[in-house]
Amino acid sequence: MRAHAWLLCLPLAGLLALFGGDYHLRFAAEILITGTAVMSLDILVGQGRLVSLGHAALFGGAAYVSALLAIHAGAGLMPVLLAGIATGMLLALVMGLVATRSVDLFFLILTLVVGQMVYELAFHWRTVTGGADGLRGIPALALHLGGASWPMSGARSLFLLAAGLALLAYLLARSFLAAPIGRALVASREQPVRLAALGYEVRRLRLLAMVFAGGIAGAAGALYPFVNLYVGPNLVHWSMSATMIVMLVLGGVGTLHGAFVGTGLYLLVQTYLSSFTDRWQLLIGLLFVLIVIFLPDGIVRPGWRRRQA
Amino acid sequence: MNLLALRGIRRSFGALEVLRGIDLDMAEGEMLGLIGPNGAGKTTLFNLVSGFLPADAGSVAFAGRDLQGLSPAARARMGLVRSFQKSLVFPGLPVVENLALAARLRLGGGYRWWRGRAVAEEAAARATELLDLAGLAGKADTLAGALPHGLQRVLDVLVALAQRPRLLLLDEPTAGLATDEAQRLLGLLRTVQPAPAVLLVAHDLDLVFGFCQRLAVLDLGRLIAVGPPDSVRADPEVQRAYLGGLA
Amino acid sequence: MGFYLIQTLNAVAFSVLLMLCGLGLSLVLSLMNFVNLTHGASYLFGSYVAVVWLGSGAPWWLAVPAAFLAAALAGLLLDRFPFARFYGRNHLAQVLLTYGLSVMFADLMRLGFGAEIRSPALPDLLRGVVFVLGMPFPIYRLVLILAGGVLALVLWYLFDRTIWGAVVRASVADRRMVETLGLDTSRVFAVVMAIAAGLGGLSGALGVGMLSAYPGLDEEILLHALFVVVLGGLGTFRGTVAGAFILGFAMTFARVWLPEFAGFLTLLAIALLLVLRPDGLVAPRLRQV
Amino acid sequence: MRPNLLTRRGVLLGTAGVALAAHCGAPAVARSEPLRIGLLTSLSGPFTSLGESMRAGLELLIADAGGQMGGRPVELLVEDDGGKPEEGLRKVRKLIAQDGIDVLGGVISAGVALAIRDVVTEAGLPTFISNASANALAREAASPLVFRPTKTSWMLGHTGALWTFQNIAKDGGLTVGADYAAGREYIGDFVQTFQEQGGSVGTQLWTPLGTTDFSPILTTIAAEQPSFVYAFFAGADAVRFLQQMQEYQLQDLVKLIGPGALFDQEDVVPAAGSAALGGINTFQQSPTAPAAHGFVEAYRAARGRLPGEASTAGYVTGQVIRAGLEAVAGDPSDRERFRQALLEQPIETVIGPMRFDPRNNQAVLDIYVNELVAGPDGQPLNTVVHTYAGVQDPGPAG
Amino acid sequence: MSLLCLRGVSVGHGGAPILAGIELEVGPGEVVALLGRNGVGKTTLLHALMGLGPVRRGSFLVKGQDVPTSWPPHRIARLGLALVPQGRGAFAALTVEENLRLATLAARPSAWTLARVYAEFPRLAERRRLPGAALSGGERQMLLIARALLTGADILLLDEPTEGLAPLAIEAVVVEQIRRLREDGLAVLLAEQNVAVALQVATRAVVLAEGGIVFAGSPEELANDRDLQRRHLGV
Repeated sequence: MRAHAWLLCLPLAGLLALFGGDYHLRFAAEILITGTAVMSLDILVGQGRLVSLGHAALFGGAAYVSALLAIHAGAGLMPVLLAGIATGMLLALVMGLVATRSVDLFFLILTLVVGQMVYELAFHWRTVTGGADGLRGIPALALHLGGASWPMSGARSLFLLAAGLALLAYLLARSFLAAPIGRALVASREQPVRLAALGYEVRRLRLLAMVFAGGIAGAAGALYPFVNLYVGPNLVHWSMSATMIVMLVLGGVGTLHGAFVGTGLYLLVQTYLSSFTDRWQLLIGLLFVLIVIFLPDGIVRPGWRRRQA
Repeated sequence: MNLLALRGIRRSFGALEVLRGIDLDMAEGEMLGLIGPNGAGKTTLFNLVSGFLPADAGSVAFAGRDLQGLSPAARARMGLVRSFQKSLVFPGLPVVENLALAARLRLGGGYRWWRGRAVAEEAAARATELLDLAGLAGKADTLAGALPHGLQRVLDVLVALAQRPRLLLLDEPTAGLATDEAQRLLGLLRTVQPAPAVLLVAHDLDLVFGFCQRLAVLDLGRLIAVGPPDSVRADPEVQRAYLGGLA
Repeated sequence: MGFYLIQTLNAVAFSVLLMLCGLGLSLVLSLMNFVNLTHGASYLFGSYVAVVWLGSGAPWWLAVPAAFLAAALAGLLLDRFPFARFYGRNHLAQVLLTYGLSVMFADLMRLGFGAEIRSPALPDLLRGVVFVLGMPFPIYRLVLILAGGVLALVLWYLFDRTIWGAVVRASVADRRMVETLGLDTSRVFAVVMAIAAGLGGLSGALGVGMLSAYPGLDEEILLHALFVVVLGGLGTFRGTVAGAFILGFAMTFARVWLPEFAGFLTLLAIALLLVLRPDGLVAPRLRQV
Repeated sequence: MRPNLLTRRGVLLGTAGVALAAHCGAPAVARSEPLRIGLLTSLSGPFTSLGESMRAGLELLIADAGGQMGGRPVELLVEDDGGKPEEGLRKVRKLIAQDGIDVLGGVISAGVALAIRDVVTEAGLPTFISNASANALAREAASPLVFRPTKTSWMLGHTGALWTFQNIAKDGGLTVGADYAAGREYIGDFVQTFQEQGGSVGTQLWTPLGTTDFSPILTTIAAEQPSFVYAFFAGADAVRFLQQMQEYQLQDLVKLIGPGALFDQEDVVPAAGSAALGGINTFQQSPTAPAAHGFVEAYRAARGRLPGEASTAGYVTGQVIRAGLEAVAGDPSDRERFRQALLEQPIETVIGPMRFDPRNNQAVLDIYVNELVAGPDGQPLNTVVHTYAGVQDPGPAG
Repeated sequence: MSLLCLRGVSVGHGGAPILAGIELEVGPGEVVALLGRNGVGKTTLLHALMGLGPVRRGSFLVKGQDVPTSWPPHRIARLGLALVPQGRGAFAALTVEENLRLATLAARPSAWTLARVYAEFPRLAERRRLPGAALSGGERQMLLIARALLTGADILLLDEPTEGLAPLAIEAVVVEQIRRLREDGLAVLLAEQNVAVALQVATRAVVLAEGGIVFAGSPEELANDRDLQRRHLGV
């Protein structure tokens, strides 16, 4: 069933890449990039039950760094991607060092607090970040290899880049969760005390998971500025983190690929429904609440749970 | 040298003094029964030795090393392993995964992502071996939470054994088990090689007297007797505080 | 001298406001272990009720009880559906449910009360100032401080010292056991939820004179309330009060001394405190391992 | 619901207009094809009430214009940016690619305006920024296709300083502002002009955007007893600042002056009530400006209240678009011709005469000095006490 | 008339029932011991009767009154049924006195008052201000029994009262208290793992195995049937 869904996705993506218009390709790229970040959040929320309200700070922080590198150093795809990953991991490390001592609501608040500190920085360090107005005038993305250089700024190449990133990140995340560390993370969600008694440092485990998720979110963040050629403080605000959680739940917590479904659904509703009614937030809220009440697993059910049921 | 050495352990909760100066030694491979009425402080003592609670005073040494300040996880990695009073296996994971989780860390691959496969296979082999030993091979892929209560208790002990402990702290592993089941469970501890030292808390006195070489009796936060079963059984203070007319 | 005295009074008044915001949230969290993110919506609802009430010419001193009752009624309805089936669930499920609901309520209130900023027509009695060492301090804030103090005492007595408080605490610890004693726990939870939501509304009515009412205020209040409650330690009222005062003083004096970094410093203070005391200022009662 | 109805009515009226126009034998430039105007505004998020007002203002103009401009029926497509640049960008792309709009208007937030600047420029879409005041759009970020029929921050800060220097005090004043881009611009421009005039400004206070409690600042003001306070806050911050000023009884003690947003007639004054009385502001718009008379009455009839900046901006944007379209007979597809038409002659709007600076397409405007005095209903009313005619932003060179 | 009457009752957690076809009657002054290996469904049965979650089918009558499956626990409790739960059923954060007073809030009329409880359980009177968490196992069991009595119940469901107790405490609390309940004319359904203690206090014994009742009779009969004990009780 799930394999079929994936087989369907590939030709769909191919068709879009071949025939999609500029606008749709860019929209699809935005869904894939944001979806990748949401998927990295799923590693924390779905596997480790670590509900982070600071994930947007990792994603957006990387976007700022990447945009700054492109503006001031004319950096190409590879340096931008590496810098984004490093930023995401570094911020996740700091956030994790502060927050992994705690769980549940404390974790939620601490990630929120650290994320908001990033926001304050982005909002107030006007000379570097542009403050409330954000960063504009980002040069088009290019891939430099040796002496040659390929422009990557067109909607089609951005889409292909985003699709590649999403696929790679998805495979990495799956291998992470299937590896010993991923299994231990699941166990830490269920019985952290018992896991400590087995000799696992639960805090280290959570920190590693956060840094890993931060790396993926950072990679996604690095590409994000080139979709819109703009980065602003909204991207690092906690409400963006909350939106990412909404996207995640809409698609299904704990499934990884549900993150893309949820992100697509949310952005489509936000973009198209809002043209018809001012009440689109009410509808999104209602849909969200109904899912939480009646379909706690989200639209896409977790594969492993179904396999074992 | 003693495997475990407790000296002057004290602990209170608010005004309640739960442990009032405990001295206790255990030798390698020894099975020591810890008995005493409820509220005597047995679980608190376990929490102190395994690092889940800090002591107010006193020292815990394991294999000659002072454990002051070490986390529960660090103690477990040294081979000081405990079980819990309430069965706390990982209910959402299959039985074999429960065991592999414990074995992997011992094999140095607990946090592996890359090249974790070799470790995972070795851990799975170790897990299967233990399941065979306990006669649970058929249950390997059952979710641990779906096992009946008695088997969860067995799995609990197996998970502890998968860590290759030098000292095992077992907190009422036989509670709620029928006599024959309890005997099978404790028998398991004798069959694994190398056999760990065991500090066993249980209420079923026949079982404790039958299995342990030495007994320690805890009452109101003090050890009132430590010694071979027969001498403990005959101890007048133990009679008064605990055994009553049943002895 | 007078300057710092008034600034201290300012900090106290703001702390009391924060405490008021946090009380309802703290109540359901500490007593029912339920994370209710619709609390900000209750607050804003209470603010709107007070604005409408005061604009209608009805006796002004009834505005606060009216807001309490209106929000409590809303809380009662929410308890019936869908809260009741989430009381035993983990925090994640509760956070998601109530966050989704708060998004819906925000939009519903915008539909009902408009997107404009609304302010209450305060009675003249509350508009004056007293001069302390030559510096003005508003009577409204003195009333706020007084009301907050009285309210905290009443709640503490009700839930910590009476048998009804014990029923609630027992229901939280083991709901089914309380049922076997012949007590209807769903009614207990409904009453607590109604009181907590009512407190949100009451705080909104008391605070509206200072903060006005507009879409988005619910979220701001919710954040403040969460900070207060978490900083305090999810536990007793003492924790919430302590959290409110620490946050209130930190925010006020950060604005006095380093206004440009006030936001960052406040967050830093919260992070530091929570790192030093991971369970909050007043840790909850002993838990068994 | 209502906006959709109105929009549909606009289209219907437009059709009637077409029939009439065809009857009179007007030139036939794709007459049956409706002209699509996109409005990007905030219908969720922090600027919701401003966004609703802006939409109402533009809808009023379209209704006044009989649903047609330059002889073509008009179709209005409203999109919500939530006050967020990322959302605004996506919506603009949709309006361009999917809906095929001919012109774009609106934008409340400066962040959104700056963010969409490159996209609309690249797409060659004539764009009218109705409300966002960021100086950059008239300077380094100016675009040949982006018109701004409203003020820049500088125009208000500058005139505020002139008025204060000439009429209130030359020193001993104090500034206080919300610490973000707009606040920094207004206060910075005020201070610069004030100092150029020879005045000196005392303490400069900043407070985070979204401040709930202003008491620390108010106590500082009470302690310093300044000769005036120049303040910038908008929306809820402004209401709270004014109310808490009154609460601490500083309203009668200190002369308060600021850019118009602090005393916006629609957004702030109704909520602030008597706390707004006595304030001074410099603004490109005023309900008591002579040019606004008819509009104020029409708007009051439609929404039961006086117009503020956002609703006026919506209406003015419509007026400017209409003037441009009429000059090109309803066909803006020749961008350069459309631009020249707009630059050529001043446009009479409800905020007074407006011409565009050819360097940056920035409107050159009359700036009113408003004083808040009790109106006929006892509520504070922005009343023009002075007019600075033809204020022009320094532009790219400045 | 029997106080408690089960006719063809089955219980389980959804899916296939854990126990089926249970026929049981308990009259005043009777102590019926419910025996069986761990996991056979003793606790599930008691919880199902109390309405605490497990699904119950079949007819269940309390004093002739039929109890519909939809009834919440507090309604069942008000018929005069009280559960003395296994292990940690005392409210740890509440004081002993608060624990006891809770039971009086919805109590049926009976001879039990707080004063009488303190008179008959002096240990509890001594510890009335201590939190439930500070009690020893025996004291906690005492508290649970006293609490059940204070609700004015005349039918007690005891769930493994001896678990975790020292031999001395078993004798002093469990055996003695159950004897007294019998003398007072209450009906007791006693789920027990400790066969020796159960046979010592019961008037009748029921053995559960393989999803149903495999033995019902007098304690003496059971005591003499070594084979049954070995097969179904693991003794």
